[in-house]
Amino acid sequence: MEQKAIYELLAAKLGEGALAWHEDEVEPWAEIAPAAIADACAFLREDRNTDFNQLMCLSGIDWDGYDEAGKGKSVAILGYDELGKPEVSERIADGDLGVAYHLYSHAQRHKFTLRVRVPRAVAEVPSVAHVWPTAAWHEREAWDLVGIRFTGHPDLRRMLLDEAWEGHPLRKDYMMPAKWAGVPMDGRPYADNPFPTPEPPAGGDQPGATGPAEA
Amino acid sequence: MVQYFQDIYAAVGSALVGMGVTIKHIWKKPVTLQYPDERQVMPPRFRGFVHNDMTKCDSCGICAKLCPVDCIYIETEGKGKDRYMTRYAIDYNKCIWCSMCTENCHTGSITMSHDYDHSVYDRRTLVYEFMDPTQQKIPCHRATREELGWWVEPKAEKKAAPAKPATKPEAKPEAAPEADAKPASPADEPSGDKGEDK
Amino acid sequence: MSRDAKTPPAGYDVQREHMLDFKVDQQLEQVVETDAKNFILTTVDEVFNWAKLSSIWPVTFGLACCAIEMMATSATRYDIDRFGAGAFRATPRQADLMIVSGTVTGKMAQRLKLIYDQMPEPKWVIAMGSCAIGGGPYFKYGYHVVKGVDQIVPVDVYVPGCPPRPEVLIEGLMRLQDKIRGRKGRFVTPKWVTDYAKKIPYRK
Amino acid sequence: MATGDKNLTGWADQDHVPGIKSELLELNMGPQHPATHGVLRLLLKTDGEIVYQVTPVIGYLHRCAEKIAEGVNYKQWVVYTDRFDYLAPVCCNHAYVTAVEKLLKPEVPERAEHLRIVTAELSRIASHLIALATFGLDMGAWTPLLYCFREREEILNLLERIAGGRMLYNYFVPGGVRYDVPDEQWIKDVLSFITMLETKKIKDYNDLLSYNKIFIERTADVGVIDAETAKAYACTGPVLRGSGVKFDCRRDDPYSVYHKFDFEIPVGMGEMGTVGDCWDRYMVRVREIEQSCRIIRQALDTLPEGPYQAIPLNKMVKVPAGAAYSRTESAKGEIGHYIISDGGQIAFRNKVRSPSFCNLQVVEKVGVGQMVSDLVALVGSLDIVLGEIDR
Amino acid sequence: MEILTAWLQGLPGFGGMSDQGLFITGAALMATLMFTVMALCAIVFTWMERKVAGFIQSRYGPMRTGRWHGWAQAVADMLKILGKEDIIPAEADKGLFVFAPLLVLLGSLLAWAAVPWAPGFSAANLDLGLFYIFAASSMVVMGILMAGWASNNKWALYGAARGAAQMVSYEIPLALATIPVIMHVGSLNTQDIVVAQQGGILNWFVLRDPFLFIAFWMYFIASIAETNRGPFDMPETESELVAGYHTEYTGMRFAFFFLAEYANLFLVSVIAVMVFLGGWWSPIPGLDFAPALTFVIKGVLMVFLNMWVRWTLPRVRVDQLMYLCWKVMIPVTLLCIVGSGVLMITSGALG
Repeated sequence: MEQKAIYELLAAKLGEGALAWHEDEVEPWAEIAPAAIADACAFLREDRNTDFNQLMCLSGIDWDGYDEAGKGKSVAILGYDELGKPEVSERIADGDLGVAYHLYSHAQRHKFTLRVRVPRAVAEVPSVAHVWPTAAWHEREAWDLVGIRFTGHPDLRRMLLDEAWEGHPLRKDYMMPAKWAGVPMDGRPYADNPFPTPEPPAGGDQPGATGPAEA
Repeated sequence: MVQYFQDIYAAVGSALVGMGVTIKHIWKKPVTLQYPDERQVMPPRFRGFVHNDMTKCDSCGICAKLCPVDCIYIETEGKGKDRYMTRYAIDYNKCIWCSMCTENCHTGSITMSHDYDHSVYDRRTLVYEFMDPTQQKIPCHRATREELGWWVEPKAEKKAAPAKPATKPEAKPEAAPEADAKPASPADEPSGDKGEDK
Repeated sequence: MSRDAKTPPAGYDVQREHMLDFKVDQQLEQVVETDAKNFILTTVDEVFNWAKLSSIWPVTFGLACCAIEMMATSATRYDIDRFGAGAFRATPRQADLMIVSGTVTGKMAQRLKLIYDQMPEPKWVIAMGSCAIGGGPYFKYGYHVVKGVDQIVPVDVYVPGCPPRPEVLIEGLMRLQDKIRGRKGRFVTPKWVTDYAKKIPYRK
Repeated sequence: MATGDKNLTGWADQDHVPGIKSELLELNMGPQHPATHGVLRLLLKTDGEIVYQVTPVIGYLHRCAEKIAEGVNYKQWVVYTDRFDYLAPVCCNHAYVTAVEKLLKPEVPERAEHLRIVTAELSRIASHLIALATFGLDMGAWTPLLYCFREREEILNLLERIAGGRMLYNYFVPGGVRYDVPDEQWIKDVLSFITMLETKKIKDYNDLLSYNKIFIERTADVGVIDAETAKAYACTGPVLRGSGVKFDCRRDDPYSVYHKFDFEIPVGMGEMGTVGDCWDRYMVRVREIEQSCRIIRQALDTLPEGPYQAIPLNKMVKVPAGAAYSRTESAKGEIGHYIISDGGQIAFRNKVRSPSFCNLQVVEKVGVGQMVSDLVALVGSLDIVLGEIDR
Repeated sequence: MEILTAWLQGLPGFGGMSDQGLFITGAALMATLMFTVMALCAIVFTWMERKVAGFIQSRYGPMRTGRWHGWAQAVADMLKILGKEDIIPAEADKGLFVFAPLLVLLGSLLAWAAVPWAPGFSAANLDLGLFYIFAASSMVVMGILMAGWASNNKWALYGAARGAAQMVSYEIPLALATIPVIMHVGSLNTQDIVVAQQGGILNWFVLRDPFLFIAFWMYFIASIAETNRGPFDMPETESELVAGYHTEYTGMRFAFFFLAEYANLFLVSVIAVMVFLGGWWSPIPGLDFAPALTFVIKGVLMVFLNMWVRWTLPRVRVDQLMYLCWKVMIPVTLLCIVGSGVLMITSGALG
């Protein structure tokens, strides 16, 4: 099916929920209201014509600093500086968060892209884990890294980072930690080795500690 | 019941076939390369430790800029004609041997050598310093280099190179892709004639 | 040497020679000689040192890309078993050597420390690959990467490479053997590099 | 022996032996465990040998690659894609470069495409060899591991000659490949290697492992993933094909110039047990090696002359604004890159959908009711790479 | 033993000794000798294992320790293990933890007493020799069970449980497979069993009749399982149970397990030689110049066969292992007993 036609089907079903159709050159996509995304996915999964039985990818996105007009300017993300100390910034990000769903149908052999956008303050999207079981881990990952809370998810824990980790690293204003749970994350000076191991003496310098060649 | 005996037969038969394969290998000469005694001859494109020929380098900084891991440290002082390089170091705590620094070096000073085996006891020694600031500073500007008798990039070669859209002034002249110009430099690296153990 | 020298100072060539041309030196000859004679022994200490260095059992502890090279080192082509280090033990209790082969992340660092603590003395650690040595490519933006395993456990030998070739790991093992033997081996970085590097604790 | 039908729900509540309170044994498998292929951690709840619950815990190798993608430019990030699936790095390069080219739209020269396919397929063979090797190791067969590594070394040598690196190559650039074929001899060597692999080595593996009765007993009817489960969990690659679904990105969603070549898609047929068991997944890999050899031979026979880069190496890549999702068939399955560009040299967001991440998820479902030994077989047959799961 | 006491009596200083004193001195000497042989075989066979594995896998194995093909490798291993730190986990059951490796070692050491090395030369020439060997080597199970339990480690417990199940089960086919031979000989004395095979390769029990041939292979398979080696290394299963029952053992205590494994390996091999392969008799009659040497060479060949199998085959699963034991090997060995007995009767061997 044509992607446009799929969107029209979807729009007919969702009504208000389908916000817009973006006919991008590379990858057209449908913008869906956050509240309607679970319904939209369930519909696309169940409908015989669309039959999207595979969720290829689910990506959480932090849209902060992205210019919708295209000529966007990237927000320089923070890292560790050359000395390994975490860079600090006062900037507070204010852009939306978003989720993109890439669907594929094994039977119909067509793809479709859905996107939702939620304000940063809300950061809640309905879960689609009941539609595709594979979404469970993807959503956990999106929660972990981008900090989008998926309502109705059976087991929304952090996926990659530890439960005790602070912050969501893929947000544009994320600041790198210097230490976490006793583990240093910053680059220490090389001389600042907590376990200095002495270099072995050059051959033959110390009698007794040498091999039989000198003995 | 038939299945029972078939299974036993299959188990014994396949085990014997497998043992045939392994016993065959006992008589073959092992493929092992006995490393300290024997060394593999590296192909020309092999990427070992990065080497920078300091007599050629004019500290344009492209290598440091292109390095995906920021492992090249260049420090300069002065401006314009009085610009001198005071430090050129490669930090093997970070280097990933990707060869991106060598591709765009217009002077061809930075190359991947065929050396690869240097383990160390102290991590600090993995910062390979290519110059000693107490001894020498290297002029960066072309005119200064010419004046002081340092190696400069031959003009003719520069003109032969196809014009690039983003030609920059003296300090950063672009050159043709280094894709195939590689074999020239490693040829003189002491790769094969390493000291052998015995 | 003054700056207005007409020709490039000879020092650079010398440096380059130091840097790239590692000839058989006196030390190496001694080491090889020891290897050859190592079962003619003089003191108990030496017997045990020889035993320790001849039978270094690594723990099966693969972290990332370098783990595959560690496997390749133990596999057919390079065969680390030639050095008696082929008996990979799955349990740290029976191992002597931990090859930190790959990126150490924050989550893993605690485990790594635990495994190190479980190993019985005497024990050694080889940091294999850029990531284990100093964070490697994940230095700048790696919020979850420990910048150098020597902040967690003491490291005896650093094996550079990304990933290091199996030869380099074997070479690292030989350096470790030299260390156990109580003597510096070959292939260490040139002296001027060592000396100079000590003057600069870190960049600048 | 099928143990999957055992209903374990509510096990712990039952009173098995009157008067004795029984509870499940909690086992912590990994992150340092020989059978978890790296640093995967599996939390098991077992009743003796039977597994009651599996919970994979991942992230022990989370290397922040997606964050780095927002910090380094498009060409530099190629080196990080190498480190996702470090067993088949060229396939990962391919996935990323394809995604960038979707937005960039350079005229990738035909020769570059052929070289990409040759190296990617060689890399796929190397990856599958390791998959066979480690799967054999999980089953307790040591020797196939070393034989497979022996052949892998040959591939690495070939790739080293063309790309310079031994394991991680950094060979692809957006718009082409980094180097041309080194010499004619290289092509001959590749051809002779794949001939040797097809005629001799695969037979050895089959004799030694694939058709060994003990191996079949250990893997057939074990860890059965049926087609519906595989699709629902978005399993891809040999896992999906092992379940009998004939789907391969190279054929069904062609990229590069795969459409020009003639090859089969091997699927699991349940020869030794049920469709979708561990043996099927294993055998799909063995057969894919043969198909990869076919592709390589065709690609090298028809290797066109001409340039191999559309964009000079020293030119910075500026990708037009937009978003593109591209998927390619890596050795482990379908690897997808979702790139959002804002028109600069650095990606705005780069999400990687890694095949192992999705494939591993199925363990939670299929692993229940298996024996501990079978769980090892199941995880081994999924052929996961932690670098890709944790990224 | 008798030879030894006789020899001792001949020595100056021992002449006036009482019989009891002679016996005790002789026994002490013999025990020392046996222990040395055992330690030696552990050292030789670890080296051999690594070399055989190496060459099967198209590599070399140890090459650099000592000079010639790393012959000193196992010596270095042993010395190194002696120097390791000895860790007893805080949560472990200390008494059992310490005692278990000793028991394992004792089990295999005791069994060595009845092995007939040469005509008239065995540490203890017992009338129930074979029975005694099986009984003594059963103690290994206890040791493994104790080790697994005492370690307070779940993997170790798994290994121990598997090991106990496996070894107890495989004792049965192991013993049953030797019964046809005992029927032929009519004695459990190990010397008698070997003496009964005099007269060239055709008189060895393995080739006496087809049932004995099958019984030999049954014995071989059961012996692999009894020594916990691949494809039946369930108690250790490196890829499943980390290191099985000895997961928590370090240094010297681990060395005991290590020693016991290889001692056991050689033990079951020499029993196979003794029972089925003609003991110290050479294949060609009349060439029995060095009986003990012949015996050991045959034993080493059996060990090689064992290693060859180990490095070829994948591991079976624990339930399949039990299946193999109870549903295949025990019926087949019983069949061998019956068949061999019937053949004996029909050929008049009994009368």
